[in-house]
Amino acid sequence: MATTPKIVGLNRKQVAWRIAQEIPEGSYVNLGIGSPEMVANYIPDDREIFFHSENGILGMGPAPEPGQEDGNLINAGKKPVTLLPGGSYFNHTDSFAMIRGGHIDICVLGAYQVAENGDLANWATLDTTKPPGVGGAMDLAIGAKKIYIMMDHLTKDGHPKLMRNCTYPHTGQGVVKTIFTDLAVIDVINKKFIVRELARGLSLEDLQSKTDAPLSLVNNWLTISPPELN
Amino acid sequence: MATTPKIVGLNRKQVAWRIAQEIPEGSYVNLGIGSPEMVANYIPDDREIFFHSENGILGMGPAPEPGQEDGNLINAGKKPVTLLPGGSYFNHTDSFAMIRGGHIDICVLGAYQVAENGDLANWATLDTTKPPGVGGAMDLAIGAKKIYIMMDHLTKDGHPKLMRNCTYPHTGQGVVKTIFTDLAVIDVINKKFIVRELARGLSLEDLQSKTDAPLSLVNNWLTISPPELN
Amino acid sequence: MINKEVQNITAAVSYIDDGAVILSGGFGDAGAPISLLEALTKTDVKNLTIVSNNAGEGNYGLAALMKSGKVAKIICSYPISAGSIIFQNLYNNNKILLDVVPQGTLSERMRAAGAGIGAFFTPTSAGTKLGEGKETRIIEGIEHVLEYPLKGDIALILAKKADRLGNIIYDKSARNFSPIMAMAATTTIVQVEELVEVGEMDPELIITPGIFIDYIFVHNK
Amino acid sequence: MINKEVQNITAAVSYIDDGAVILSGGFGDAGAPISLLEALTKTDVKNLTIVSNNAGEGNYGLAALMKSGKVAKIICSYPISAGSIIFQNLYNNNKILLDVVPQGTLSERMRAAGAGIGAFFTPTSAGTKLGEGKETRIIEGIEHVLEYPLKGDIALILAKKADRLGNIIYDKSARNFSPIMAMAATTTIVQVEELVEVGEMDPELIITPGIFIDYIFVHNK
Repeated sequence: MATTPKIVGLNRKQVAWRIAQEIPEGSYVNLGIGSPEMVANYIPDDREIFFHSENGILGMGPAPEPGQEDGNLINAGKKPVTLLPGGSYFNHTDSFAMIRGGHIDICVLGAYQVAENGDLANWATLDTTKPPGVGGAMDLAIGAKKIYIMMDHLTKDGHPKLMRNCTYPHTGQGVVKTIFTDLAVIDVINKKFIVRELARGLSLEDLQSKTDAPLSLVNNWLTISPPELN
Repeated sequence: MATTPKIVGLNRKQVAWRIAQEIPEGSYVNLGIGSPEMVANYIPDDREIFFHSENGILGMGPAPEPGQEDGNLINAGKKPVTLLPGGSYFNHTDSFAMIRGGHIDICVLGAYQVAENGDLANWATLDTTKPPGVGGAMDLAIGAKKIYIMMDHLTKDGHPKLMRNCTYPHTGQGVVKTIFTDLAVIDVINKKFIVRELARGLSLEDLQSKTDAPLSLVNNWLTISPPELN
Repeated sequence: MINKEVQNITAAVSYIDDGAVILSGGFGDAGAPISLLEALTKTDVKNLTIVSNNAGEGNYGLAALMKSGKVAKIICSYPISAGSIIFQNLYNNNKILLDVVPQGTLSERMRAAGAGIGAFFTPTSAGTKLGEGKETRIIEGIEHVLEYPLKGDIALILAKKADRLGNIIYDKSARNFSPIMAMAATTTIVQVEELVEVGEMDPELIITPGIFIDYIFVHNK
Repeated sequence: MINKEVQNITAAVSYIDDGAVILSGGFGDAGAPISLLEALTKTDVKNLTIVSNNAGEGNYGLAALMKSGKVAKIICSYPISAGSIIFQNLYNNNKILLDVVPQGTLSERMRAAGAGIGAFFTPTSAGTKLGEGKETRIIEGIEHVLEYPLKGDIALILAKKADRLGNIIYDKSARNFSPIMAMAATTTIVQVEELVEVGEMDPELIITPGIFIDYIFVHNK
């Protein structure tokens, strides 16, 4: 029998699903490279959402059918994508004007760490033997109206990622709005972590034991109830 | 018999002709509102020149045939123009990026006064009863690679316009390269007026008597020999 | 389904409040949202600040709005066109405030607002009356002045075609300030000649993507 | 008659000198001027600085140029793509200098160079390692860093079509940095798939006007 140590947690697809539910119709959304890209798969069919890619696309669609890939139509992760009707192309400077100028409603990013004051660390580790690389992370962090974080609650080694202070290099200061993990949905409000949803069967005490910074639970907290997704 | 007081001078069309001869093939040129617009009429037929208009046109052509005017295709003076094959449209910010960024080879402007250090006064008089208005003059003055001035040598009242110091408000500092008047062609070199061409029959002494700042004449100076243009 | 079209011009201008800073498109008449400006004239809003290249001409559009007494201040580059009689009368009678900004700086300040740039150094106006009182700095041997973003509450612009998502294209030199104003305002209202189906415009040709457009008023409906 | 087309690729890269700062277009492979970069590999120039979003992949294009030892420094936002093996080997052996700049700042610094902006304040990187040592200022309550223009001696870019005047259009997201690099370099060399007649391109669709283009190399001739 295959085992998974987190018996109550959401899998990666379920976290993506949960984030997708949070995105209102008409939003202009940037999805960070990697797991955040999965959010696009779970937008409810009746919602019109516009995906932005920092390399100059608005109205980005899903991956093309095999054989239909176009090397000139790629996303920020350099993977082939499509353009939906009503989509458009523009240059990189205009694309980052959209980002820095506060025109992107929501950006979903991965993170190494988030601090209770909203500081984000997602671009560099403490390993200085490798060359650094930041891409568009710092621009997205300070530019989008709302920064949503999609991440595991703990590191693979079992260390907390929701911190009193980030020990990894900052991407941006005080920028995170909400964190979606396999265990909870947590808002950053007035420099505090406020839990508003918990995975089924999880107590705040359980969650606190996996979190470096203090947590508060809202009175009307909910249980996350994702569909089965495998 | 009609009389003209300046018997040796060039008329306005001849000054425009003289400036046109100074513009090499392939140049990107902005012509200021008013008399400088006439320069376009005298570009030699075998020279390909690209006219820029600050309201977002490159490759501007002459006025349309009567009845062919299009209110959405106008020059900086808000007069109907045409677009030549190979021309293009762009927004105002991109247009001024071309100007401020030093991409325009030559800009021909009118002037109230030019000082021997190259200071230009062409946007405001000393009359403070009227509202001020600058348009694109200051951007053009500091942005174009070469600023050519097209003006009468004297004011209508007979006062000099080539000055030791401008008494009118500055448009830009040290920006003028060459002045083309009805009487002479004068370069600004190392903060001095250096005459390189004179109207037929005019002496440097004659010209100096109509000029506030000191003039020098180059050894190999020429007589301006425009065609008859009426 | 997203649909940014408003049903009539009264609705289009209903988003404008007292004291609003309005970025008004156009270079002279080319690109000026005449109908929107005139509809605004018929509302009760007051104390507006207008940002536009010119100060209106004749008795229509921006000039009509100024004549209605709703404009407290205008920020522009060139208010002294021969036809700007209404503005000039108001100015001479101290009925309107004027802030003259060089055309490229006007445009760049709006771009900075739209692009999230906090301030920028430009050589334009350094050493002139229009640069007086501004912070200056010598960069690469050239004097620059520090300029700040010019943000609008509302942009009123004119375009040729839109789709319901707010993607728009312009006609020839009527493009001028509009793409930048659309970026620089919190709310952008566009007056267009024609509404087309989504996907009908070439994605390479869309000049202002829908992200910058909030409401569409189709004029010739 | 103006004709910016060069007759062969050797001529195209002959304008590049030792020590040149080269703005190299593309985001990954999309928009990368692979042939121009490889032609440059065969010349004798040395001590180049490359400005590009990435640091090359595999053994071709920018990676090949770096492998040839001609690149002393790279200024980029993301040199750690999985395929950037050649760069990473050079970096680990201290054979190349690296300056990492946030992607939006990289692009905006080139735009500033092209647009004659002396410097600008941006919130990007404020309070981070990449903002360390930079002049900062609080504007509207937000910390900004001061960034300076990034100008190129040469831009090498890829496009879809050009005419002899240098008007160019791009293909889809391969547009990315190229229009900005064309503005920001003293000399811009474009590699295109197709040369078309003057007037064949829709003037509303021309993305980079010929004013920013110096030499055209038609690749599939």
